[in-house]
Amino acid sequence: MELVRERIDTAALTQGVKAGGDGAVCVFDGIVRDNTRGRRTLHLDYEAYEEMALKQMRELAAQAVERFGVREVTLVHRLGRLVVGETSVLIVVASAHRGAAFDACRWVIDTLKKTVPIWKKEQFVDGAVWADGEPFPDDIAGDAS
Amino acid sequence: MELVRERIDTAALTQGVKAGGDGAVCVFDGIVRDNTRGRRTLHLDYEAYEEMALKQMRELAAQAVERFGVREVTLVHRLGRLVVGETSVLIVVASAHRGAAFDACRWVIDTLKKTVPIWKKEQFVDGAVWADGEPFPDDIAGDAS
Amino acid sequence: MPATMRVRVRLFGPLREWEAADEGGRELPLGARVSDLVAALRGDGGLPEKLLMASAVAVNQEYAMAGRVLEDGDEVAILPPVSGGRR
Amino acid sequence: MPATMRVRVRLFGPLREWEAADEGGRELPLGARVSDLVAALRGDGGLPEKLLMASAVAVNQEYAMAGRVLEDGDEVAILPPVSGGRR
Repeated sequence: MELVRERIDTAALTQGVKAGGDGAVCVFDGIVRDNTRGRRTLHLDYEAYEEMALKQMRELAAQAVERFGVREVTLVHRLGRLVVGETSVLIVVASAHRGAAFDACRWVIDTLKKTVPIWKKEQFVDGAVWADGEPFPDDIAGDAS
Repeated sequence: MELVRERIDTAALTQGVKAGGDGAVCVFDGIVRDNTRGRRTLHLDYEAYEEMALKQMRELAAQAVERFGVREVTLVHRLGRLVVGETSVLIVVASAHRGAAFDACRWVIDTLKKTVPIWKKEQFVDGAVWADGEPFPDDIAGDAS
Repeated sequence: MPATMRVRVRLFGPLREWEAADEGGRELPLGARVSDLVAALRGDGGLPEKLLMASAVAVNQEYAMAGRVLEDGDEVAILPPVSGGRR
Repeated sequence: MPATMRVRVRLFGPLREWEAADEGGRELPLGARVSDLVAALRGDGGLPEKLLMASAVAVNQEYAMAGRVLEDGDEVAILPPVSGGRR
Protein backbone atom coordinates (compact mmCIF):
# COMPACT_ATOMS: atom_id res chain seq x y z
CA MET A 1 0.00 0.00 0.00
CA GLU A 2 1.56 3.25 -1.05
CA LEU A 3 1.05 6.94 -1.63
CA VAL A 4 3.42 8.08 -4.36
CA ARG A 5 4.27 11.32 -6.11
CA GLU A 6 5.82 9.79 -9.24
CA ARG A 7 4.07 8.01 -12.10
CA ILE A 8 2.49 4.71 -11.13
CA ASP A 9 4.12 1.87 -13.07
CA THR A 10 1.01 -0.16 -13.82
CA ALA A 11 2.86 -2.84 -15.78
CA ALA A 12 5.46 -3.52 -13.09
CA LEU A 13 2.90 -3.61 -10.29
CA THR A 14 0.63 -5.92 -12.24
CA GLN A 15 3.38 -8.35 -13.22
CA GLY A 16 4.75 -8.46 -9.71
CA VAL A 17 1.76 -9.97 -7.98
CA LYS A 18 1.22 -13.35 -9.64
CA ALA A 19 1.81 -16.54 -7.69
CA GLY A 20 1.33 -20.21 -8.54
CA GLY A 21 -2.08 -20.64 -6.99
CA ASP A 22 -3.58 -17.64 -8.78
CA GLY A 23 -6.07 -18.16 -11.59
CA ALA A 24 -7.31 -14.59 -11.88
CA VAL A 25 -5.94 -11.11 -11.57
CA CYS A 26 -8.35 -8.19 -11.65
CA VAL A 27 -6.89 -4.73 -12.13
CA PHE A 28 -8.54 -1.36 -11.72
CA ASP A 29 -6.67 1.55 -13.21
CA GLY A 30 -8.24 4.92 -12.41
CA ILE A 31 -7.06 7.58 -14.83
CA VAL A 32 -7.43 11.31 -15.17
CA ARG A 33 -10.19 12.03 -17.65
CA ASP A 34 -10.09 14.97 -20.03
CA ASN A 35 -13.37 16.37 -18.76
CA THR A 36 -15.85 16.43 -15.91
CA ARG A 37 -19.43 16.69 -17.09
CA GLY A 38 -18.21 18.17 -20.33
CA ARG A 39 -15.94 20.82 -18.76
CA ARG A 40 -12.39 20.40 -20.07
CA THR A 41 -9.83 19.37 -17.45
CA LEU A 42 -6.24 20.66 -17.58
CA HIS A 43 -4.88 18.80 -14.57
CA LEU A 44 -5.79 17.54 -11.11
CA ASP A 45 -4.08 18.13 -7.79
CA TYR A 46 -4.50 15.33 -5.26
CA GLU A 47 -3.73 15.81 -1.59
CA ALA A 48 -4.14 13.49 1.38
CA TYR A 49 -4.11 13.34 5.12
CA GLU A 50 -1.17 11.06 4.50
CA GLU A 51 -0.69 9.23 7.80
CA MET A 52 -4.37 8.43 8.00
CA ALA A 53 -4.81 7.62 4.31
CA LEU A 54 -2.02 5.04 4.45
CA LYS A 55 -3.50 3.44 7.54
CA GLN A 56 -6.90 3.27 5.85
CA MET A 57 -5.46 1.81 2.67
CA ARG A 58 -3.71 -0.94 4.65
CA GLU A 59 -6.92 -1.71 6.50
CA LEU A 60 -8.90 -1.77 3.24
CA ALA A 61 -6.53 -4.28 1.68
CA ALA A 62 -6.57 -6.51 4.76
CA GLN A 63 -10.37 -6.36 4.94
CA ALA A 64 -10.67 -7.26 1.27
CA VAL A 65 -8.49 -10.34 1.75
CA GLU A 66 -10.60 -11.41 4.71
CA ARG A 67 -14.05 -10.66 3.24
CA PHE A 68 -13.50 -12.08 -0.23
CA GLY A 69 -10.86 -14.73 0.37
CA VAL A 70 -8.52 -13.36 -2.27
CA ARG A 71 -4.81 -13.99 -1.92
CA GLU A 72 -3.43 -10.50 -2.30
CA VAL A 73 -4.47 -6.89 -2.77
CA THR A 74 -2.12 -4.15 -3.92
CA LEU A 75 -3.29 -0.55 -3.68
CA VAL A 76 -1.38 2.54 -4.78
CA HIS A 77 -2.61 6.12 -4.96
CA ARG A 78 -0.77 9.03 -6.45
CA LEU A 79 -0.64 12.54 -4.96
CA GLY A 80 0.34 15.89 -6.40
CA ARG A 81 -0.35 17.17 -9.90
CA LEU A 82 -1.61 14.72 -12.53
CA VAL A 83 -2.37 15.39 -16.17
CA VAL A 84 -4.94 13.75 -18.42
CA GLY A 85 -4.28 10.05 -19.04
CA GLU A 86 -2.18 9.50 -15.91
CA THR A 87 -3.08 6.87 -13.33
CA SER A 88 -4.33 8.26 -10.03
CA VAL A 89 -5.13 4.95 -8.38
CA LEU A 90 -4.19 1.35 -9.13
CA ILE A 91 -5.71 -1.72 -7.51
CA VAL A 92 -4.46 -5.23 -8.28
CA VAL A 93 -6.21 -8.26 -6.82
CA ALA A 94 -4.85 -11.79 -7.24
CA SER A 95 -7.01 -14.78 -6.44
CA ALA A 96 -7.55 -18.43 -7.26
CA HIS A 97 -10.98 -17.65 -8.73
CA ARG A 98 -12.33 -14.79 -10.78
CA GLY A 99 -15.52 -13.96 -8.91
CA ALA A 100 -13.69 -13.08 -5.71
CA ALA A 101 -11.08 -11.09 -7.65
CA PHE A 102 -13.73 -8.90 -9.31
CA ASP A 103 -15.77 -8.46 -6.12
CA ALA A 104 -12.77 -7.52 -4.00
CA CYS A 105 -11.35 -5.11 -6.60
CA ARG A 106 -14.65 -3.29 -6.92
CA TRP A 107 -15.24 -3.17 -3.20
CA VAL A 108 -11.80 -1.65 -2.64
CA ILE A 109 -12.27 1.19 -5.13
CA ASP A 110 -15.85 1.88 -4.00
CA THR A 111 -14.84 1.98 -0.34
CA LEU A 112 -11.67 3.96 -0.98
CA LYS A 113 -13.66 6.68 -2.70
CA LYS A 114 -15.90 7.06 0.32
CA THR A 115 -13.50 6.67 3.24
CA VAL A 116 -9.82 7.25 2.44
CA PRO A 117 -8.91 10.90 3.22
CA ILE A 118 -7.76 12.08 -0.19
CA TRP A 119 -9.08 15.15 -2.00
CA LYS A 120 -8.71 16.48 -5.48
CA LYS A 121 -8.88 19.93 -6.95
CA GLU A 122 -9.70 20.10 -10.63
CA GLN A 123 -8.14 22.74 -12.80
CA PHE A 124 -10.32 23.58 -15.77
CA VAL A 125 -9.60 26.06 -18.55
CA ASP A 126 -11.88 28.52 -16.78
CA GLY A 127 -11.12 27.99 -13.10
CA ALA A 128 -10.37 25.47 -10.38
CA VAL A 129 -12.74 23.67 -8.00
CA TRP A 130 -12.46 21.04 -5.31
CA ALA A 131 -14.33 17.90 -6.37
CA ASP A 132 -17.57 17.46 -4.43
CA GLY A 133 -16.61 14.15 -2.88
CA GLU A 134 -19.03 11.44 -1.85
CA PRO A 135 -21.09 11.63 1.35
CA PHE A 136 -19.51 9.64 4.17
CA PRO A 137 -21.08 6.25 4.97
CA ASP A 138 -23.35 6.17 8.05
CA ASP A 139 -20.80 4.46 10.26
CA ILE A 140 -18.40 7.35 9.79
CA ALA A 141 -20.85 10.26 9.88
CA GLY A 142 -20.84 11.16 13.52
CA ASP A 143 -18.96 13.99 12.75
CA ALA A 144 -18.73 17.66 12.27
CA SER A 145 -22.41 18.07 11.47
CA MET B 1 -9.86 -9.52 -30.78
CA GLU B 2 -7.22 -12.13 -31.30
CA LEU B 3 -6.29 -15.76 -30.86
CA VAL B 4 -2.54 -16.00 -30.36
CA ARG B 5 0.02 -18.75 -29.85
CA GLU B 6 2.73 -16.58 -28.27
CA ARG B 7 2.80 -15.07 -24.79
CA ILE B 8 0.20 -12.37 -24.24
CA ASP B 9 1.89 -9.05 -23.50
CA THR B 10 -0.43 -7.80 -20.78
CA ALA B 11 1.48 -4.59 -20.18
CA ALA B 12 1.52 -3.52 -23.83
CA LEU B 13 -2.14 -4.36 -24.35
CA THR B 14 -3.17 -2.52 -21.20
CA GLN B 15 -1.14 0.61 -21.97
CA GLY B 16 -2.37 0.73 -25.52
CA VAL B 17 -6.04 1.26 -24.83
CA LYS B 18 -6.25 4.54 -22.91
CA ALA B 19 -7.85 7.58 -24.49
CA GLY B 20 -8.57 11.08 -23.20
CA GLY B 21 -12.16 10.48 -22.20
CA ASP B 22 -11.37 7.37 -20.15
CA GLY B 23 -11.56 7.51 -16.38
CA ALA B 24 -11.38 3.79 -15.69
CA VAL B 25 -9.69 0.74 -17.11
CA CYS B 26 -10.67 -2.68 -15.79
CA VAL B 27 -8.42 -5.59 -16.67
CA PHE B 28 -9.05 -9.29 -16.26
CA ASP B 29 -5.99 -11.49 -16.56
CA GLY B 30 -6.79 -15.20 -16.52
CA ILE B 31 -3.73 -17.23 -15.62
CA VAL B 32 -2.84 -20.90 -15.47
CA ARG B 33 -3.12 -22.07 -11.88
CA ASP B 34 -0.81 -24.64 -10.38
CA ASN B 35 -3.68 -26.94 -9.41
CA THR B 36 -7.28 -27.89 -10.08
CA ARG B 37 -9.13 -28.92 -6.94
CA GLY B 38 -5.80 -29.74 -5.36
CA ARG B 39 -4.46 -31.86 -8.24
CA ARG B 40 -1.14 -30.43 -9.41
CA THR B 41 -1.16 -29.04 -12.96
CA LEU B 42 1.89 -29.36 -15.24
CA HIS B 43 0.53 -27.51 -18.25
CA LEU B 44 -2.64 -26.84 -20.23
CA ASP B 45 -3.33 -27.27 -23.93
CA TYR B 46 -5.93 -24.91 -25.35
CA GLU B 47 -7.56 -25.51 -28.71
CA ALA B 48 -10.32 -23.66 -30.52
CA TYR B 49 -12.72 -23.85 -33.41
CA GLU B 50 -10.75 -20.85 -34.55
CA GLU B 51 -12.93 -19.27 -37.24
CA MET B 52 -15.97 -19.45 -35.00
CA ALA B 53 -14.17 -18.44 -31.79
CA LEU B 54 -12.87 -15.27 -33.42
CA LYS B 55 -16.30 -14.41 -34.72
CA GLN B 56 -17.78 -14.95 -31.26
CA MET B 57 -15.08 -12.88 -29.59
CA ARG B 58 -15.74 -9.97 -31.94
CA GLU B 59 -19.45 -10.21 -31.26
CA LEU B 60 -18.87 -10.36 -27.50
CA ALA B 61 -16.78 -7.20 -27.56
CA ALA B 62 -19.31 -5.34 -29.69
CA GLN B 63 -22.17 -6.46 -27.45
CA ALA B 64 -20.30 -5.34 -24.35
CA VAL B 65 -19.80 -1.87 -25.82
CA GLU B 66 -23.48 -1.64 -26.67
CA ARG B 67 -24.87 -3.10 -23.42
CA PHE B 68 -22.64 -1.28 -20.95
CA GLY B 69 -21.77 1.89 -22.85
CA VAL B 70 -18.03 1.40 -22.43
CA ARG B 71 -15.68 2.94 -24.98
CA GLU B 72 -13.55 -0.06 -25.90
CA VAL B 73 -13.12 -3.76 -25.20
CA THR B 74 -9.97 -5.69 -26.06
CA LEU B 75 -10.07 -9.48 -25.84
CA VAL B 76 -7.19 -11.85 -26.49
CA HIS B 77 -7.09 -15.61 -25.91
CA ARG B 78 -4.04 -17.80 -26.20
CA LEU B 79 -4.00 -21.29 -27.76
CA GLY B 80 -1.52 -24.14 -27.58
CA ARG B 81 0.50 -25.21 -24.57
CA LEU B 82 0.62 -22.95 -21.51
CA VAL B 83 2.52 -23.44 -18.28
CA VAL B 84 1.64 -22.32 -14.77
CA GLY B 85 1.59 -18.54 -14.37
CA GLU B 86 1.01 -17.75 -18.05
CA THR B 87 -1.94 -15.68 -19.24
CA SER B 88 -4.59 -17.63 -21.13
CA VAL B 89 -7.07 -14.80 -21.58
CA LEU B 90 -6.82 -11.04 -21.26
CA ILE B 91 -9.72 -8.62 -21.25
CA VAL B 92 -9.21 -4.86 -21.12
CA VAL B 93 -12.19 -2.50 -20.87
CA ALA B 94 -11.79 1.27 -21.06
CA SER B 95 -14.65 3.53 -20.04
CA ALA B 96 -15.46 6.99 -18.74
CA HIS B 97 -16.82 5.50 -15.51
CA ARG B 98 -15.79 2.58 -13.34
CA GLY B 99 -19.12 0.81 -12.84
CA ALA B 100 -19.57 0.14 -16.53
CA ALA B 101 -15.94 -0.94 -16.88
CA PHE B 102 -16.27 -3.58 -14.14
CA ASP B 103 -19.66 -4.80 -15.34
CA ALA B 104 -18.57 -5.14 -18.94
CA CYS B 105 -15.29 -6.87 -18.07
CA ARG B 106 -17.02 -9.44 -15.93
CA TRP B 107 -19.79 -10.04 -18.42
CA VAL B 108 -17.23 -10.67 -21.17
CA ILE B 109 -15.29 -13.31 -19.22
CA ASP B 110 -18.45 -14.98 -17.89
CA THR B 111 -20.00 -15.15 -21.36
CA LEU B 112 -16.77 -16.20 -23.05
CA LYS B 113 -16.46 -19.16 -20.73
CA LYS B 114 -19.92 -20.38 -21.70
CA THR B 115 -20.10 -19.66 -25.41
CA VAL B 116 -16.76 -19.21 -27.17
CA PRO B 117 -15.64 -22.54 -28.71
CA ILE B 118 -12.35 -23.08 -26.91
CA TRP B 119 -11.41 -26.22 -24.98
CA LYS B 120 -8.59 -27.07 -22.64
CA LYS B 121 -6.91 -30.31 -21.72
CA GLU B 122 -5.18 -30.33 -18.37
CA GLN B 123 -1.97 -32.27 -17.92
CA PHE B 124 -1.51 -33.37 -14.32
CA VAL B 125 1.41 -35.30 -12.86
CA ASP B 126 -0.76 -38.41 -12.99
CA GLY B 127 -2.67 -38.08 -16.27
CA ALA B 128 -4.47 -35.70 -18.64
CA VAL B 129 -8.15 -34.79 -18.83
CA TRP B 130 -10.31 -32.44 -20.83
CA ALA B 131 -11.81 -29.80 -18.54
CA ASP B 132 -15.52 -30.38 -17.98
CA GLY B 133 -16.63 -27.08 -19.43
CA GLU B 134 -19.75 -25.18 -18.47
CA PRO B 135 -23.22 -26.19 -19.66
CA PHE B 136 -24.35 -24.13 -22.64
CA PRO B 137 -26.86 -21.34 -21.97
CA ASP B 138 -30.48 -22.13 -22.90
CA ASP B 139 -30.44 -20.00 -26.05
CA ILE B 140 -27.66 -22.15 -27.47
CA ALA B 141 -28.79 -25.57 -26.28
CA GLY B 142 -30.79 -26.71 -29.26
CA ASP B 143 -28.21 -28.92 -29.99
CA ALA B 144 -26.88 -32.40 -30.12
CA SER B 145 -29.02 -33.62 -27.23
CA MET C 1 -31.34 -41.06 -58.37
CA PRO C 2 -31.88 -40.13 -54.68
CA ALA C 3 -31.75 -36.48 -53.72
CA THR C 4 -28.80 -36.14 -51.35
CA MET C 5 -26.35 -33.49 -50.20
CA ARG C 6 -23.00 -33.45 -48.45
CA VAL C 7 -22.12 -31.57 -45.29
CA ARG C 8 -18.73 -31.27 -43.65
CA VAL C 9 -18.70 -32.56 -40.07
CA ARG C 10 -16.19 -31.21 -37.54
CA LEU C 11 -15.57 -32.45 -34.01
CA PHE C 12 -13.72 -30.55 -31.30
CA GLY C 13 -12.20 -30.84 -27.85
CA PRO C 14 -12.86 -34.16 -26.11
CA LEU C 15 -14.91 -35.43 -29.08
CA ARG C 16 -11.73 -35.62 -31.14
CA GLU C 17 -10.46 -38.40 -28.92
CA TRP C 18 -12.89 -41.00 -30.22
CA GLU C 19 -12.17 -43.24 -33.16
CA ALA C 20 -15.47 -42.41 -34.77
CA ALA C 21 -14.17 -38.93 -35.21
CA ASP C 22 -14.16 -38.89 -38.98
CA GLU C 23 -13.99 -35.28 -39.91
CA GLY C 24 -14.97 -35.77 -43.49
CA GLY C 25 -18.02 -35.09 -45.58
CA ARG C 26 -21.23 -36.87 -44.80
CA GLU C 27 -24.07 -37.70 -47.15
CA LEU C 28 -27.57 -36.74 -45.98
CA PRO C 29 -30.98 -36.67 -47.68
CA LEU C 30 -31.99 -33.25 -48.98
CA GLY C 31 -33.92 -31.37 -46.34
CA ALA C 32 -32.15 -33.10 -43.44
CA ARG C 33 -31.99 -31.13 -40.21
CA VAL C 34 -29.37 -30.73 -37.51
CA SER C 35 -31.22 -33.37 -35.47
CA ASP C 36 -30.98 -35.85 -38.37
CA LEU C 37 -27.23 -35.43 -38.57
CA VAL C 38 -26.88 -35.89 -34.82
CA ALA C 39 -29.05 -39.04 -35.02
CA ALA C 40 -26.79 -40.37 -37.78
CA LEU C 41 -23.65 -39.74 -35.72
CA ARG C 42 -25.31 -41.40 -32.77
CA GLY C 43 -26.22 -44.36 -35.00
CA ASP C 44 -22.56 -44.79 -35.90
CA GLY C 45 -21.83 -45.49 -32.27
CA GLY C 46 -18.32 -44.59 -31.22
CA LEU C 47 -19.16 -41.17 -29.76
CA PRO C 48 -19.93 -41.13 -26.04
CA GLU C 49 -23.61 -40.42 -25.50
CA LYS C 50 -23.11 -38.30 -22.41
CA LEU C 51 -20.78 -35.91 -24.21
CA LEU C 52 -23.04 -35.78 -27.27
CA MET C 53 -26.00 -34.92 -25.03
CA ALA C 54 -24.13 -31.99 -23.53
CA SER C 55 -22.87 -30.68 -26.87
CA ALA C 56 -24.10 -27.78 -28.99
CA VAL C 57 -24.09 -27.64 -32.77
CA ALA C 58 -22.84 -24.86 -35.02
CA VAL C 59 -23.68 -24.54 -38.68
CA ASN C 60 -21.25 -22.42 -40.66
CA GLN C 61 -19.72 -21.06 -37.43
CA GLU C 62 -23.00 -19.99 -35.83
CA TYR C 63 -24.83 -21.86 -33.10
CA ALA C 64 -27.84 -23.66 -34.58
CA MET C 65 -30.98 -25.24 -33.19
CA ALA C 66 -31.93 -28.90 -33.67
CA GLY C 67 -34.60 -28.00 -36.23
CA ARG C 68 -32.30 -26.05 -38.50
CA VAL C 69 -32.48 -27.38 -42.08
CA LEU C 70 -29.05 -28.13 -43.54
CA GLU C 71 -27.87 -27.20 -47.00
CA ASP C 72 -25.39 -28.82 -49.30
CA GLY C 73 -21.86 -27.73 -48.39
CA ASP C 74 -22.68 -26.64 -44.84
CA GLU C 75 -19.98 -26.99 -42.21
CA VAL C 76 -21.50 -28.59 -39.12
CA ALA C 77 -19.51 -28.60 -35.88
CA ILE C 78 -20.32 -30.64 -32.78
CA LEU C 79 -19.16 -28.61 -29.80
CA PRO C 80 -18.72 -30.14 -26.35
CA PRO C 81 -19.17 -27.74 -23.41
CA VAL C 82 -16.52 -25.07 -23.81
CA SER C 83 -13.78 -24.37 -21.29
CA GLY C 84 -11.86 -21.31 -22.42
CA GLY C 85 -10.69 -18.58 -20.09
CA ARG C 86 -9.75 -19.55 -16.58
CA ARG C 87 -11.94 -20.15 -13.57
CA MET D 1 -6.56 27.80 37.47
CA PRO D 2 -9.02 26.29 34.95
CA ALA D 3 -8.50 22.68 33.87
CA THR D 4 -7.75 22.86 30.16
CA MET D 5 -6.00 20.83 27.51
CA ARG D 6 -4.63 21.46 24.03
CA VAL D 7 -5.51 19.54 20.89
CA ARG D 8 -3.98 19.97 17.46
CA VAL D 9 -6.56 20.86 14.79
CA ARG D 10 -5.95 19.97 11.17
CA LEU D 11 -8.03 20.97 8.17
CA PHE D 12 -7.89 19.34 4.74
CA GLY D 13 -9.04 19.68 1.17
CA PRO D 14 -11.46 22.53 0.52
CA LEU D 15 -11.42 23.52 4.22
CA ARG D 16 -7.86 24.73 3.81
CA GLU D 17 -9.07 27.51 1.55
CA TRP D 18 -10.70 29.52 4.31
CA GLU D 19 -8.90 32.18 6.30
CA ALA D 20 -10.06 30.67 9.57
CA ALA D 21 -7.92 27.68 8.76
CA ASP D 22 -5.53 28.03 11.67
CA GLU D 23 -3.89 24.67 11.96
CA GLY D 24 -2.48 25.24 15.40
CA GLY D 25 -3.24 24.01 18.85
CA ARG D 26 -6.54 24.82 20.44
CA GLU D 27 -7.37 25.14 24.11
CA LEU D 28 -10.43 23.22 25.33
CA PRO D 29 -11.83 22.44 28.75
CA LEU D 30 -10.85 19.05 30.11
CA GLY D 31 -13.46 16.46 29.12
CA ALA D 32 -14.42 18.29 25.92
CA ARG D 33 -15.84 16.12 23.15
CA VAL D 34 -15.51 16.15 19.38
CA SER D 35 -18.83 18.01 19.23
CA ASP D 36 -17.47 20.76 21.52
CA LEU D 37 -14.48 21.33 19.28
CA VAL D 38 -16.71 21.48 16.22
CA ALA D 39 -18.97 23.98 18.01
CA ALA D 40 -15.93 26.10 18.85
CA LEU D 41 -14.76 26.09 15.22
CA ARG D 42 -18.27 26.98 14.15
CA GLY D 43 -18.30 29.79 16.70
CA ASP D 44 -15.14 31.25 15.13
CA GLY D 45 -17.08 31.78 11.92
CA GLY D 46 -14.93 31.67 8.83
CA LEU D 47 -15.57 28.05 7.91
CA PRO D 48 -18.47 27.45 5.54
CA GLU D 49 -21.34 25.79 7.38
CA LYS D 50 -22.36 23.57 4.48
CA LEU D 51 -18.91 22.04 4.20
CA LEU D 52 -18.62 21.63 7.96
CA MET D 53 -21.98 19.83 8.03
CA ALA D 54 -20.80 17.34 5.43
CA SER D 55 -17.44 16.70 7.09
CA ALA D 56 -16.26 13.81 9.23
CA VAL D 57 -13.83 14.03 12.12
CA ALA D 58 -10.78 11.90 12.82
CA VAL D 59 -9.01 11.73 16.16
CA ASN D 60 -5.43 10.49 15.97
CA GLN D 61 -5.98 9.24 12.38
CA GLU D 62 -9.13 7.25 13.10
CA TYR D 63 -12.68 8.32 12.33
CA ALA D 64 -14.41 9.42 15.53
CA MET D 65 -18.00 10.02 16.58
CA ALA D 66 -19.34 13.36 17.87
CA GLY D 67 -19.46 12.06 21.46
CA ARG D 68 -15.81 10.99 21.59
CA VAL D 69 -14.04 12.57 24.59
CA LEU D 70 -10.82 14.31 23.60
CA GLU D 71 -7.53 14.06 25.45
CA ASP D 72 -4.67 16.49 25.80
CA GLY D 73 -2.39 16.22 22.79
CA ASP D 74 -4.94 14.62 20.46
CA GLU D 75 -4.71 15.37 16.75
CA VAL D 76 -8.19 16.22 15.49
CA ALA D 77 -8.75 16.42 11.74
CA ILE D 78 -11.81 17.88 10.06
CA LEU D 79 -12.32 15.94 6.83
CA PRO D 80 -14.58 17.20 4.04
CA PRO D 81 -16.15 14.48 1.85
CA VAL D 82 -13.26 12.65 0.24
CA SER D 83 -12.68 12.43 -3.49
CA GLY D 84 -9.78 10.09 -4.12
CA GLY D 85 -9.67 7.53 -6.88
CA ARG D 86 -11.45 8.36 -10.11
CA ARG D 87 -15.08 8.07 -10.95
